[in-house]
Amino acid sequence: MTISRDDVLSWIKNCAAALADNRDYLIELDSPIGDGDHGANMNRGFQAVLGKLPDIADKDIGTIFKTVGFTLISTVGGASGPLYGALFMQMGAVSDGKIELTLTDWAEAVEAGLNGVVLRGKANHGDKTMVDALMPSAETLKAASANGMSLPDALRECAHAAERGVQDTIPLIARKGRASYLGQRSIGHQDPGATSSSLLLQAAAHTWVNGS
Amino acid sequence: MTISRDDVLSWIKNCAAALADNRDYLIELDSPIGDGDHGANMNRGFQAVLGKLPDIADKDIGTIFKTVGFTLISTVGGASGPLYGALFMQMGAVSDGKIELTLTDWAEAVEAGLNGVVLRGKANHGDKTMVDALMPSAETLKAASANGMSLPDALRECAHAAERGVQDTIPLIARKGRASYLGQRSIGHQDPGATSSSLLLQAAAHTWVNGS
Amino acid sequence: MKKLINEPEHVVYEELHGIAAAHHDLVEVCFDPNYIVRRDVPLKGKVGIVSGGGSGHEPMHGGFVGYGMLDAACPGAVFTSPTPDQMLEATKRVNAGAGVLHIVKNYTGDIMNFEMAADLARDQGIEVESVVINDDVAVEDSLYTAGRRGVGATVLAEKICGAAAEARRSLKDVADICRKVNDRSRSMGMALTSCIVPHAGKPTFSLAEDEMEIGIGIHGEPGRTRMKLKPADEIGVLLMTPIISDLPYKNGDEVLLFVNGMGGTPLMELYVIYNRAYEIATRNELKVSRNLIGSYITSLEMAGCSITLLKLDDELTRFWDAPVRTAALRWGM
Amino acid sequence: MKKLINEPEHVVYEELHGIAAAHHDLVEVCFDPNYIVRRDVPLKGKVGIVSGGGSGHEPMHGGFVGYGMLDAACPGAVFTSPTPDQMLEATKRVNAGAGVLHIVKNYTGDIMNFEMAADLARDQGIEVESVVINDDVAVEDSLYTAGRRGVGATVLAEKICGAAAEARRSLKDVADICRKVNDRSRSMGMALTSCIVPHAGKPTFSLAEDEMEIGIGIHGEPGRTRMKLKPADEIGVLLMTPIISDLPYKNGDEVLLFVNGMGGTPLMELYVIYNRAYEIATRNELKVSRNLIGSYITSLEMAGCSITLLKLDDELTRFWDAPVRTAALRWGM
Ligand SMILES: Nc1ncnc2c1ncn2[C@@H]1O[C@H](COP(=O)(O)OP(=O)(O)O)[C@@H](O)[C@H]1O
Ligand SMILES: Nc1ncnc2c1ncn2[C@@H]1O[C@H](COP(=O)(O)OP(=O)(O)O)[C@@H](O)[C@H]1O
Ligand SMILES: [Mg+2]
Ligand SMILES: [Mg+2]
Ligand SMILES: [Mg+2]
Ligand SMILES: [Mg+2]
Repeated sequence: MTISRDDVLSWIKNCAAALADNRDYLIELDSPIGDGDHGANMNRGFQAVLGKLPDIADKDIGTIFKTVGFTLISTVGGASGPLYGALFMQMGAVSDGKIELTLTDWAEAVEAGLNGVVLRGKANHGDKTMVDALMPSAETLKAASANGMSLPDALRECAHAAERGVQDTIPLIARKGRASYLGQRSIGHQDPGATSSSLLLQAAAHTWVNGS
Repeated sequence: MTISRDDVLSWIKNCAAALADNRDYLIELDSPIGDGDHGANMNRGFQAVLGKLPDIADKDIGTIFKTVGFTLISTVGGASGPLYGALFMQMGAVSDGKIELTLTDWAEAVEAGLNGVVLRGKANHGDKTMVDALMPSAETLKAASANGMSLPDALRECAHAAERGVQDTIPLIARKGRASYLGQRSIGHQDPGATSSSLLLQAAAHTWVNGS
Repeated sequence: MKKLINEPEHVVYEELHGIAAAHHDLVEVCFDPNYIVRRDVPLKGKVGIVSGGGSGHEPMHGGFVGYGMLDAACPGAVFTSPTPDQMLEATKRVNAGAGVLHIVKNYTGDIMNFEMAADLARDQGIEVESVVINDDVAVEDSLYTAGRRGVGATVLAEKICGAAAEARRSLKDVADICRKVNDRSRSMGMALTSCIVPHAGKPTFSLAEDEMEIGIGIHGEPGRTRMKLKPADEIGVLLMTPIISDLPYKNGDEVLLFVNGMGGTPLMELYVIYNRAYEIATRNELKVSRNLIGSYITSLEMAGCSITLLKLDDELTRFWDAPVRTAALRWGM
Repeated sequence: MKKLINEPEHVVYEELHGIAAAHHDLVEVCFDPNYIVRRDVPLKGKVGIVSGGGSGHEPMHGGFVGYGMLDAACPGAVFTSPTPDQMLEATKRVNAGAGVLHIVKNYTGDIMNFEMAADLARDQGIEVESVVINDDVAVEDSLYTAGRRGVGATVLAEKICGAAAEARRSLKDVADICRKVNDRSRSMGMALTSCIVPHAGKPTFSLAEDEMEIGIGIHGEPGRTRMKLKPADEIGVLLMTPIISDLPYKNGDEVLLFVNGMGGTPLMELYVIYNRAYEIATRNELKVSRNLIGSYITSLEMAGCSITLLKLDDELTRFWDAPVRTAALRWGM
């Protein structure tokens, strides 16, 4: 079982829908420990991405991801723009020329994307950022691929790992981004960027396991 | 029965006390149809007057009134400063050299004061200003003096007339001062300047009938 | 009440000390009676220009004292006209023999206190002219009101008359120019919130979360009508329409468009309003050739704005463009 | 939410149109990507200066574009760093061959977006230097934070570097001067109220009627500590003490004292704070030889203030005094 180009396009559309649905929720999460814009940022970016999809619907998956990344970079701004931009650009770089993805391809793409985020943002696991959702997700996918798990199972496990990663940010002290200014006062709040990352991976499980 | 210089000084002190007690009340009245400063203005002025009293305690009543008037002019500001200044200056002008006042003297003083206010402010009766309290008071005193009423009775009647004058401002449309900007919306509100005028005349009755 | 103050009774006093510390190169601050005066007055042959009013409208008037604008400003208590002794002292101080112009906003208190001061100054042999500013179209000008209030045009009149005085125009000329500015100016204001007079401690009026007040003055007094909050574009229409219909503008008239913040409104919003006001002016065939955008005549921390339109001519434009150097308005030097 | 806006998503767009209509003599406003640029660039031999950041801090940065200050400003969405394509286009537009300085406030988003833009510009053969402003003593500068935020010193750096560039100093020189301004500046801010990001519609944080927040930044983000509201004099101490103790000042040092309003604070209150800050500086044997008072780096309609102290030397004073002509800061011309 593989992920087709159409599956990828469906996923991206579902990401946009999930981010639109959760716009206010992400704003709310970003208010006590940030500046209250994360939901608006992500929504603006993915709405712009939706506008680009018709032009790239017949391109390879690498091009699709890179277009998403480039569009996010030029429409999101803030911390999340360059970071999600890097995620998708690196996912695109390792998917060059592909028109379908195996579980192994997807695991590699997510890992490459995570590395892009870390390279740009220099966050470690536990710094209370999107990395705390992306890293366990990437690891879960890698292990699943190594163990020969089925694609649906791997996607479900990955989504769970992302969600656990989000929950794990709550007790942490932020050490990167805006929330770090709060020091101790950042404890007890869920990181908005980890939450949006998890939404993307929930959307992947939802789209590719249940059909779009 | 007459009003001695000491009675006059007691009255002024009681005016200051009444205005201090009613500072917030006058501010509240001035808020919906003015700018919320009348209580602070009157209180500032009469506190300054209190400071002047020791220097003029042995002067004639004309001088005392004129000093009050002058002090109000240079410390109150706003509309009420020049108006109450004129009131006391004119009361002083007709009390020149006197060291006690008969009912007739007092009636003449209040009438002269009223005329001073009208000359400066050009308000007619019914314009919803302090004139609406001062004019019936002056008329009551004049009639009482003509009818040979006792001083205490005259002061009580005058205080009632002032109070009725205040109540009568409530249904009026303001035609002078800040409240006039509101047009119809000034209806239903009691005029702060009429109220402070009435407080002065209540204090006169209170001081000179019951003793200070 | 949330304010950066100490005792409410001391706020004007401490503010004046702050101004003295900040701008001692430009002005001297005098106390008892209080006034802010240019360091270099009296200036030979120059008409003196004095204005004043209640505090709480900063930068007006103290922020406009300096070269090319006011010679002195008299600050009263918050929202309370200053007392005659302040204007008298200021008038004496700035008089250089060429006479003194009093620029007075049309409020009962300001009128009476300035009138007394002018009389006293004249008694002392100083030539004084007073011009009353009354540009607020929100108020009906009839026998049944105290007349139109003086609002935004005051700032424009102070700038333009300051330049005329600097050019050594006579007292009569400067007063005539002041009247011309007033005659050719119209203003209208609105509030999103009331303001809190420090000594009152409570908002002067209260507005629900979905309400606004149209036709407010600058003293936190309620306006003409209360209505549901509307988008900026409609607010622009509500303010511009009575202005444009009140003064007979002709196609092609050059105007100065002044969008003023009431004290608590961020500049971002003033530019949104300016964008709309400019569009309306242009659609009405007016040529906006000068402008001013910012919080120049305020009501403490009130959120809201006012718009003033001044019909320009060559003389007014030239005096508007002339150099000015004050704490709040400065160009050309 | 009470604001003079239309749709929250259009506020920056409409504001930019307002700026274009108001200041077309000074600047051109470009769209897609959005930036505000001096009309007269590129200027032969002159280093270009580009800054930018989220909107909602007006007049910073767009109000500082013009002679003697910025060549271009890149406005992001409200409180959101602009995107690299904005800075890339602005950089290309202002480059006259002498290189371009990016003045970047220390926020993760600003740093990353400017970094990408600088890389792209260098790829196209433009010499770019970036200086990061991080003057906010409210934030601990440690491995465990994103470092100190860039706040009030940004305004001072933009003015001073603008003058240096106007004097045709080299890119290296202008960048060094920018670093000097940053090294010698310290700031601290406080809020009486939160602000409402238009697209959020609700206050970013909430403060009770008797509370204030100390150590806030400029994005409506909560500060370091919340405490009971205090009089202005104590607030002055709370802000000045960490500033003065952080930078080793010596007796007799000349400083520039900048008292900044957060957007919803009336000038009256800023002068009350200035009065106190000046007194504290003087008591600490600092000579306040220059100052700036007003709302220059804001957080929408937040009520509150910040204080910045810059240790001057002859070079900085000279560049501070040099002529500047922008929408929000103007003197000497
Ligand atoms: N250095 C970093 N590395 C990884 N993620 C980061 C970093 N800094 C911030 N983030 C993520 O970005 C999110 C905030 O994004 P957003 O609100 O859109 O931008 P901004 O902080 O500029 O307002 C945070 O919740 C966090 O997950
Ligand atoms: N022209 C006038 N003649 C008489 N009284 C007036 C006139 N204008 C105003 N007043 C009185 O002054 C009062 C307001 O005084 P105050 O609030 O102290 O001054 P201001 O209106 O300048 O704030 C009004 O309530 C009214 O009674
Ligand atoms: Mg954010
Ligand atoms: Mg009043
Ligand atoms: Mg008043
Ligand atoms: Mg942001």
